[in-house]
Amino acid sequence: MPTWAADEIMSVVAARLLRDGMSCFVGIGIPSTVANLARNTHAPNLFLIYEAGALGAKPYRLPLSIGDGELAVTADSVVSVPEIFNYWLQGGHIDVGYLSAAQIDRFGNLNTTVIGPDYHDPKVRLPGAGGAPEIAAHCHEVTVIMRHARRAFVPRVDFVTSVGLGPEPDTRSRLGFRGAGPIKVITDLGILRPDPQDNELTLVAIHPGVEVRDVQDRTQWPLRVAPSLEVTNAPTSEELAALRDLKNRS
Amino acid sequence: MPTWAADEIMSVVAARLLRDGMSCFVGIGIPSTVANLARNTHAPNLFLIYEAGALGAKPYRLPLSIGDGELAVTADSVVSVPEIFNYWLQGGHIDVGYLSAAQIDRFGNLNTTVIGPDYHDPKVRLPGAGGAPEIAAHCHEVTVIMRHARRAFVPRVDFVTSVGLGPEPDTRSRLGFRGAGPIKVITDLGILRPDPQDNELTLVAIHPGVEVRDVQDRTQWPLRVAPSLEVTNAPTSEELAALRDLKNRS
Amino acid sequence: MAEHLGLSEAISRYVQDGDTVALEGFTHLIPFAAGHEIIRQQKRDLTVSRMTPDLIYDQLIGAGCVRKLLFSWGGNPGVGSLYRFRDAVENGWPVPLELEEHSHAGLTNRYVAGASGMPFTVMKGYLGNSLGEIASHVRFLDCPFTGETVAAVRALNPDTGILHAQRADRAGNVQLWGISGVFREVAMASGRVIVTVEEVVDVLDRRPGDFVMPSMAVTAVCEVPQGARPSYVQDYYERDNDLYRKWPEMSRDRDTFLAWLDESVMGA
Amino acid sequence: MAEHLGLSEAISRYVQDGDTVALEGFTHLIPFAAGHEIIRQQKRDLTVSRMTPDLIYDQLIGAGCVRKLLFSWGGNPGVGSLYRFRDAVENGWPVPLELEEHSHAGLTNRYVAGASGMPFTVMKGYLGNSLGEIASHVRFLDCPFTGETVAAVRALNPDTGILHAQRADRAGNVQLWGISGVFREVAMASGRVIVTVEEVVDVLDRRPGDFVMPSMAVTAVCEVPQGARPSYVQDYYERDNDLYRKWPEMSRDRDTFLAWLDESVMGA
Repeated sequence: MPTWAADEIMSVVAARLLRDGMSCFVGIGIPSTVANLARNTHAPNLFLIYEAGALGAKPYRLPLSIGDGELAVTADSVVSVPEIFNYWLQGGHIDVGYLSAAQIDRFGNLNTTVIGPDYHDPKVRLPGAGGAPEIAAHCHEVTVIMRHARRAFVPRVDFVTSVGLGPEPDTRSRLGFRGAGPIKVITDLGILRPDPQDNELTLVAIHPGVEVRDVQDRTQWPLRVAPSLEVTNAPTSEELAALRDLKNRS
Repeated sequence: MPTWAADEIMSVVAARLLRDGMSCFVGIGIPSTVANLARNTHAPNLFLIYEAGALGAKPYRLPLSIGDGELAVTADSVVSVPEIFNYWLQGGHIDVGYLSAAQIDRFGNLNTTVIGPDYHDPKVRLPGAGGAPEIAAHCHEVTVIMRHARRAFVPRVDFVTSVGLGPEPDTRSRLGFRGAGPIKVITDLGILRPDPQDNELTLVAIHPGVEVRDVQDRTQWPLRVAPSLEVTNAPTSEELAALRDLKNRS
Repeated sequence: MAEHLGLSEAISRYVQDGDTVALEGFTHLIPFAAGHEIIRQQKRDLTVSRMTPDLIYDQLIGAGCVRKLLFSWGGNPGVGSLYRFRDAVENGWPVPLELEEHSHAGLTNRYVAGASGMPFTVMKGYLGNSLGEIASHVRFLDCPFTGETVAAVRALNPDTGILHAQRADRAGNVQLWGISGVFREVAMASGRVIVTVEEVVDVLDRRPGDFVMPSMAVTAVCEVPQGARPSYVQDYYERDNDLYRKWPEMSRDRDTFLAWLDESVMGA
Repeated sequence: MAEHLGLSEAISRYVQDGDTVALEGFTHLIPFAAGHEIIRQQKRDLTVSRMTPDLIYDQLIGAGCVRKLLFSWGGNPGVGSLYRFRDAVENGWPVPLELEEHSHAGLTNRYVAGASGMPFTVMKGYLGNSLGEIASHVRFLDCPFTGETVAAVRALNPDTGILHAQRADRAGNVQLWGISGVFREVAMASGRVIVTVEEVVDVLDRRPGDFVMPSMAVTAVCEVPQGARPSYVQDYYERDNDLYRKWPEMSRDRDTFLAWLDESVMGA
């Protein structure tokens, strides 16, 4: 049985969830890895949109930054940033968006802005919002991919950069949001999904070799666990080979 | 001494008023003739913008319609219609706009929509607004070019398609309009300009061979005449030759 | 993802009686063939929007397909009136025509708002003029920062947008160049998008000033060579200015128009 | 009409202490040389706006040129933090840094509003999140047609926009291709526009996917080969990813940074 790194299982599990022909709003790092892994395996017609302006990018190597030349050169079309955000994202043309964060809370709210209670005197200044708030609002659904660390899984984020799922079941529709929000959270330990009753993130799957208590240990709130907890299929040799090949090129 | 047609003297007189390097928002018909006549004579660096999207068009022959291929092929750049109207026109980048109308009133309001008192049951249905209202609002100044006909020069237009100058001196600034509006009205009989006191259009020049009473006869309101009424310089042979050459190409 | 369809099939599937349909193209790339197919299929009660109605809408109106027209300039450019349009407005023939009238900037921005997924957008316009008084698609509001009054224009999201372009590839990516007008906005704002193209090719070799609309944003691609005549397609054919100049005499009289319609559209 | 100027002359003439300046370029075409010239001329109290501050603003901030930063994502993409930015925010070194924080869509639309000559524009955003609570450049208003609450974002019109492009001609028309970001919006929104280019040529032969910004909308063109390094210029040079990856160790420590600044910018 092959072994894998934390980032590898997150990438493989997330890639599996993509269906061919979907449109994905792709950020740099793991999201870009996930989308291109899927494109190189079971979903060759995935339509990748990078916020710098590339529509239908087909990078051979993974870009280091969101506006890499590789993206422009391989895209079906390169458009302006206003067109990306207003027509493509806000206009409702994106199926799946990817987000990560320094903090996520039990309702899937995401913080990429500051750590600490005082915005004006932060303990840590993070990069900020970027495209995240609108990705969270407008994509038909959002997949969050992040390492499962205790400092990151907090009961309540210090700053809501991107609105998640709750706390009320109608929070998003009341705000006029088009998309379903972060309905999949994929970590290196397992998968969380919102409870249909109250939108609280609930552990629905653990990766092979992971125990529920490992997940609880790295989650600051008392974690809800689905009665039908599943175990993810281990990454296959083929999946890992495709992923490592992609990484090696880049 | 050469003779000329009504359209010819209007075109020649209007072309003379353009300074090299100006940006002009150009419509089809006489405005296009005027701007290209100036470009072919004393103002080679005139920057012509056609609403269909051509920036810096340099047509050899005059276009029949606003989106002629000739305009796109000779332009510095072709952009979308929203970009023309929002960035270039509303954004304040145009020096001179040209307008014409079925009716003009003593304050330079223009009607290109309907003739008759009832919009919903018009005597004559005209083409409508097109780019005119925003040209009238946003260009630094507007030149109106139209035949001087009694049915066209009315005390009050049936429908204000494009706002002119009055009736109050601060009408335009109160509406937040950037430009000075139609401060030159060039007809086949002479030139009218707003009175600085109250913005009423006033005859400031007549073309050679025209009498003031000819102008009054073709104006439905009691026409104000400037004390220093001038007589336009007759079109020169060179001007007429350049104009006819341009027309013959087209 | 776009599907390649015959024009008749695309119109039959994606244009229903009562729909709001935008056939755009600013002088360039006007989808005449698709308009004629709508006439042949005798669609009725359409709300049609177009900045410059042009001959294509004069024909749709004269053929009785249209209940309501959204437009900003309704003439035959450089020539004069559209007589079928005027006859419908002035005399209600063949059916009464409701008008929703705009400035170019106003209708453009309604498409922009629609493409942007917004219920409205803002512009400077309609202030002080009579259009602003009659237009139900315009409201005035004050800038929350400066207090300045601006116009809010309501988003327009056609049920079906119909556009013409030079080329498409097998995957349904559409390529156009030259004057693009509101192509992108209509494509992004419409529920369904039909694009007729001059030709379908294996590879869209890129050209200066071109734009590729990804297949993702297109519903149906129909290969219709000459599909924009008598308007023009840059690098394919010129505008048939003679026909535009002759259109008044072909259309001023109802019977002459109907004879033309029978012969040139219904019989085609 | 654009004037051809040396970079030093252009910055000296068009960037004054206290101005609001936007140096844009989305990963591609970042005007580093112009930023370094601002540092060399020791401009102070600038308000600088940029969607992705990147190394260029980390350097301007560390050099003490900046009083206030308008931005939407302040990191070293794919690498990590911008330490000069963090040091200024967390410790006020070398001078306190005021932040005006946006989402990408929010800052983009402020440029769009500025380019459009509007005092504001509307978007869906800032609703329900903490950014909307702290942002003085955002207000909420209700759609006059549907009642839906949307965000109004205030127009941004920089005193000077500074951009980089591939080429210009003698008349000052600027040509660029590849990722264009907010190039057009900043050019149209700014009071003055400086464009540094890789080369000045006699004729801008057009290329697929290119855009020409007419000279009419540009104030000064400066020929600065390599002017976007260590970012990239499509078809001229690649991004210096190694330098981006090394930037944390070059900048995390104040003295190391100051030594680099002295040697690589001030001494250049």
